[in-house]
Amino acid sequence: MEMQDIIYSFFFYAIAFVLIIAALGVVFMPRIVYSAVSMVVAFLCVAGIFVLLNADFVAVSQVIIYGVGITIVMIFAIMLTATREDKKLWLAFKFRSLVAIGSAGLLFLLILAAVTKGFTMLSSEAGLFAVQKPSQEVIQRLAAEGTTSAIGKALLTNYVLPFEILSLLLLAAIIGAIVIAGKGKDKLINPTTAGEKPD
Amino acid sequence: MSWEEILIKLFNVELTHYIVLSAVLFCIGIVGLIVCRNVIRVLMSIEILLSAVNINFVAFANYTDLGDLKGQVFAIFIMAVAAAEAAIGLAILLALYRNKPSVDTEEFKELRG
Amino acid sequence: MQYLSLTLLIFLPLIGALIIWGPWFAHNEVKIRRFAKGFGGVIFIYSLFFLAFFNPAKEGFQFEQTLTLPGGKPWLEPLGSNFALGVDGISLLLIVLTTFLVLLALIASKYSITKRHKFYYSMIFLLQTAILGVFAAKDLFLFIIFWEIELIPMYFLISVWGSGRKEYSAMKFILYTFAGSIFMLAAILAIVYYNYLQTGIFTFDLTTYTYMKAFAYPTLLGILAFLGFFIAFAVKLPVVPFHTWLPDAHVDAPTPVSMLLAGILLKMGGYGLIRMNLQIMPEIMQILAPLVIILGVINILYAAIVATAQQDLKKLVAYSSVSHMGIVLLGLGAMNVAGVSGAVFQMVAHGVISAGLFMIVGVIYLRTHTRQIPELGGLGQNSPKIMYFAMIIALGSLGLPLLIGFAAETLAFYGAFTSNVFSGFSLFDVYIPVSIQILTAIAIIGVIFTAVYILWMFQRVFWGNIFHKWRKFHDASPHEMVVLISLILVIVVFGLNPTGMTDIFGPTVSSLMKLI
Amino acid sequence: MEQFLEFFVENAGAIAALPLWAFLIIVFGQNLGVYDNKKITAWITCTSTFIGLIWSVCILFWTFGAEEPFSKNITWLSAGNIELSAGWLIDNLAAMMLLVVTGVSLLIQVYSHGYMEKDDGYHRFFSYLNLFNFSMLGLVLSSNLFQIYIFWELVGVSSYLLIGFWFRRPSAAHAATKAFIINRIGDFGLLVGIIAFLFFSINWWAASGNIYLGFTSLQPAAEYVLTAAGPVVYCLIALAIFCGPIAKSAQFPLHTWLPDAMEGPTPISALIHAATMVAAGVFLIARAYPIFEASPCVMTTIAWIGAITAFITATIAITQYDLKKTLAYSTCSQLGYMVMAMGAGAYAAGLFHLMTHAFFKAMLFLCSGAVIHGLNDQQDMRYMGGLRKHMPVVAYTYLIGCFAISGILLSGFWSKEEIFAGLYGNNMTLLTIGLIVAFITSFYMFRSYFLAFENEYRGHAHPHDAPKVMTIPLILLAIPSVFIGFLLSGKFHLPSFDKYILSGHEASAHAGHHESLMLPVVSLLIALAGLLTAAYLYHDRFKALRESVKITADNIIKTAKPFYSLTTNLWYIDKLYYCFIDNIFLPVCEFAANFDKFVIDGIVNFIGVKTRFEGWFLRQFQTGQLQTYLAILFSGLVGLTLIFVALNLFM
Repeated sequence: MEMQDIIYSFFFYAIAFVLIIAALGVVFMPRIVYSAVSMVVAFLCVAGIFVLLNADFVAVSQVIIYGVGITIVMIFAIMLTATREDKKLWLAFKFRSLVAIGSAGLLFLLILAAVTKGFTMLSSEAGLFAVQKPSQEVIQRLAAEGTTSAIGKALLTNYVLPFEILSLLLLAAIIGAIVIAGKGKDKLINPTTAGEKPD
Repeated sequence: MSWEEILIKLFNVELTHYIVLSAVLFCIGIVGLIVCRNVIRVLMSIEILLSAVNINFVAFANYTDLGDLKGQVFAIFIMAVAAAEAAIGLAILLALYRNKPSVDTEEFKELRG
Repeated sequence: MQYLSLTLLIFLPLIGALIIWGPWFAHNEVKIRRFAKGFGGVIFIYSLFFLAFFNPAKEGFQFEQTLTLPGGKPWLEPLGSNFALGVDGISLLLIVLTTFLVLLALIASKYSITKRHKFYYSMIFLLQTAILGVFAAKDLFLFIIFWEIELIPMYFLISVWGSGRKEYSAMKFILYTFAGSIFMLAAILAIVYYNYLQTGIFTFDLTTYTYMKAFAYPTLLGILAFLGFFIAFAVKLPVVPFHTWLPDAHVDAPTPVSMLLAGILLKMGGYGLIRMNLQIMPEIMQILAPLVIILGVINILYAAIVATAQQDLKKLVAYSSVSHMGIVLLGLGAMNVAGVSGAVFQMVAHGVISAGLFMIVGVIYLRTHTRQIPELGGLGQNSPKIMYFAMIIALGSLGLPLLIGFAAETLAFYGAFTSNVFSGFSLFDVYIPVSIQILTAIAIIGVIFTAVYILWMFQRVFWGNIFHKWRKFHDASPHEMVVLISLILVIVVFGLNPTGMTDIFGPTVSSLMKLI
Repeated sequence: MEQFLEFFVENAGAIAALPLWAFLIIVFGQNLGVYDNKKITAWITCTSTFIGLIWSVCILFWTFGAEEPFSKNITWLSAGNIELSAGWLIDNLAAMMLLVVTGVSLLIQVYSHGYMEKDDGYHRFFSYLNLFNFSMLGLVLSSNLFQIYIFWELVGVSSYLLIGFWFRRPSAAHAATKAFIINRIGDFGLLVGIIAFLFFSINWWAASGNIYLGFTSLQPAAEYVLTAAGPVVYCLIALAIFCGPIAKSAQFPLHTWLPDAMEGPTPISALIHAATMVAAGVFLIARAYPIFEASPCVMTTIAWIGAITAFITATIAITQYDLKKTLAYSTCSQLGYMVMAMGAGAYAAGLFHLMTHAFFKAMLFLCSGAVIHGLNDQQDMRYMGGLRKHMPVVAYTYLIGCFAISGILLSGFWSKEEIFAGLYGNNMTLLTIGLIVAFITSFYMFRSYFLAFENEYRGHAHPHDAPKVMTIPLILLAIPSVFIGFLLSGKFHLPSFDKYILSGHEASAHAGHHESLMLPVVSLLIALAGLLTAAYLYHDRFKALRESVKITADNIIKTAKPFYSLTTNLWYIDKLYYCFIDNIFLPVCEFAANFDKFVIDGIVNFIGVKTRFEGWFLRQFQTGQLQTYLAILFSGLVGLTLIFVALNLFM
């Protein structure tokens, strides 16, 4: 085991630990503002994970989109709804919560079992996931150029159609958001009784 | 398996670690989605979920085809969708809030059969 | 002659519906009604031309017309279904009845329809298209399509413009009919597939199964298919255990819709019985005729007895419809020329008479806002015209000679009496000698019951002392007069001269009976 | 001359058509507002009937010289193997009936003009009257059994309309409905009988080439049916046909509508419910005589039903105080005579009595109408008395009628004597009943005469005499009532009704004539005994005698209490019917309606409710809480994954 790997794993564990704590904080913090703060932390940790995974462009995008954009949206949401009775709206102590936690635990165990046993089996025998360390050459190339240009090329060549569709989606989302959140008619009209005089 | 081997496996960070991490995040997101009573927190949980997925994509991209970066491109797409989702989510939240001044998920039961 | 296109006749009402429905048409109630009446009149006159150029002596379908897609392909090629139309004596008569009654219903709509006129008149026209399509279809698949389309406008007509438990009734009507027609679909598919197995041709063409019928169906398949058809038409006709949608639908529908419902829609059941059960599988009908006849007798008597106890005027008339349709069933079960002629005649007669009775009920309801017989009384005092119209129609309903119902009933009863399909049956190995003659004699008791409930109703509604609250009950308005006089004219003319009617459908019935 | 008469016969349908035209003219003329003069209506009606009368007379003359009946037909309805015709058949019977119907009608129409003048339904009344005339004449002219059925129902409807003429009175409305429904029961039997008869003889008709069910060839057809159907079934068929006359001629047990029918205006009671329509039953028996004749058991039934009717209704008539009801029951009783005569084979005698009865009973009813008119609608005989002084013409014509119906020398004597002669040696039990009824008839008729016209006036209204337009028809009707029996009796070299009517019926001419003086004398004595009893009990002249002997009407009532209550309660027949309707028929209908509503519709609704319940059950999982859905979805996903993994591991 080389030193490089130990440092790498140290960083990984540190970030992952903070990430999980922050994610748990999002869900279980008693106040919504704390949740928001831990969400920002979580997003930044995710960006760190991306950096560890050689994805610098994605990491930067993560910081910009999640760490700033979505966070602002959330803050807006919190402020616009301005709930005073925040404490009351913490967790739902219901049967479904138990079910959810149980199921989530089960799922986690399942995935754990799968990745520790199944995937190695699969990868060795069927070669479904040819898991390998990236070659040194590629890493060096990436270290030299970064992923930005590669992603940019990919987006505008191979993935140009999804890219354009995505732009449409974003446009639709913007317009939709305005329409939905914009001031509607004050009184809703019941279509079944519209235009009828009461008998 | 001896302790050493386990330690070596733990410190030799591979795809498995990332998948486990994303699984943990995913489970937390799901739990948050179901357990939280505040709509905003539910929205946040969704973001956590999406992040978990993103980690998965990027990890696979890193360990299977770093040359091609498909996973990273996909992660970009997902981010864009997440941004759209967040915007729409906020809009719906506000529209809901206008009809019923509450962010309590227990209060929204209009679809009750 | 070449201008007489059945396709045009069928889709003319649809065109009318589109014209009225479209945003280009004025929202003015009066204009809509005037246009609808005019258009209905045009359709009626156009259908009369068919009657004029119809050659009763010719066997099989006339005015045949097959519509194809550009390139000469059938409209539903993969199914082997053609858009083929054609009429014979029976269906032509019912087509003219339809156009006539729709016209009268449009005229009668003036007072009973007070909202959403555009929608209403276009729905009536859509209904007309569907019914005309059913009567004119020469293709089984086309038949069932029109059969189902008819439900849609009827649902709206009852549920939007009705009264009382209108949604319930409309839903009951549509579900009941729909449940019935599923069996018909199964039966149609069964016989089509059997034909395919036998001849290798996959076709829905009606003539293949009727006039050019090449083989008899195996008994079990035949009986199942027969019952499939029968259940569908029994719901529509209606036959007694399946009749309960009818009083509800009639009571809650507005007057013109009740007229159409009783006048035409029930005839679709009778027409189906003739066209499908009798014409496609006479050999099975021969086996199951006792069932048909016994159900007919039950229909006549049971419905008459139930009608006697009704307090609601419209319900009484509705049950009288059930009772009268029993005569159709009896005549069809007889399976001879007289019986089937009687059944066809009765369909037309009942179409006119029940429309008249519902019109009368509507006229009374419009003025008093009640249909409960005990709350009425002495109405003849202020409105002799309504009373006399009601009397003629009521007497027609109870089968008075020289009115239209009499010839029909007599033919049906005579046909049943002289039928040889049924001379007793064995039950648990015991032979029960209940011949069709005895059953017919029992069925004729129905004429007494009919007189009882009709006259008793008439006495309670129109005779005796008028209640103080109906003192301002005013006599028939011109619109109502037009409707009632037209109906009475038909009742009297064909009552005096039934040959005029039998000449149209008689040869068709004879040629139909030759197949047996 | 021959050709001249031929014209009338060939166009005999015009007799029936004329009143129809009159009906249409009055209906449209009134409703379209063409005229409003009552006289025009009266003139139209009377002229059409008068032309009909002349026409009938011509037809009568034609029949004197005719060898064969005349018949003319068109096809009315044909389908399959039947072909039903309509047309007219002129023979002696038809000619006789035409004359009676048109003659009595004309006089009654003239009378009605006076009687109904004050009524605001005047035009309506005359239009109904014309409708009735059309139907009745159509019935008389009918050439076949089926056509007779058509007009049979039409006269029923006219009668219905006329009984319900004052429909604002609940009792009149009720009586009209009752009359129609009871007649419908008879019609039901008639229709079944006709259809069954046609069913068995259809091949014969087709082979013979005659019009189906034509009266002229009914006899061979009946024989054919007898052999084809066997005696028992044939008997049933004939009895079914006889149901028609039972209802129409008000025979036991369906006679109860006739007394109620007196709710109609009195001219109607005279025309329809005494002279013509109720006699249609007897006419039908005469027309379909070959059918009945072929089966002795049916003939016996007919005779006995007639006898029972005659007796029961005569006893009821004794205790009636309503003048019109007395006459109504006497009509039933006399119709019973006719039917009895028919059943006993005295065909001609029955028809002879029909004719004489038509005249004197119409007259009696018109007299009662004049009395009621004169007393401002008082019908109860207890409030009459001494009216002879106030309305002499009415009183004397009524007296003539009483003599006639009782069989004391006037027309009724001759026809009744013929009936007795026909019964004599044929069936002595029936003869005895006939004679007893003759006594009762004489008694109650004179009782009504003495109560109404003799003694002191007991009422409160001021009696006034009838106008001329009413008395002249009375006088004109009195003439045949007096003479026609004697003139057509065939005695003393006078023309014989029997020979005339039997000329086409060789087979039925067997009804032997008992040429002895004993029977007429006995019947005359019996009738006189009835007269004297009535006079003794009800005339004031015998008051002293009554009181000294202490046998008065009241005493007799006290002694014969059970019998008295039996007759005042109309032998409980009506009560039985109402009891049946109230306690059995209507509850059954109610039950059926409830059965329909709750059981049949209940099953339908149950299916709907069941489906709804299932939907409701599934709906409970739809809480509307999205997070619950998510929990279910997620746990389901995990569960499924577990299952698949487990399956993969263990399989």
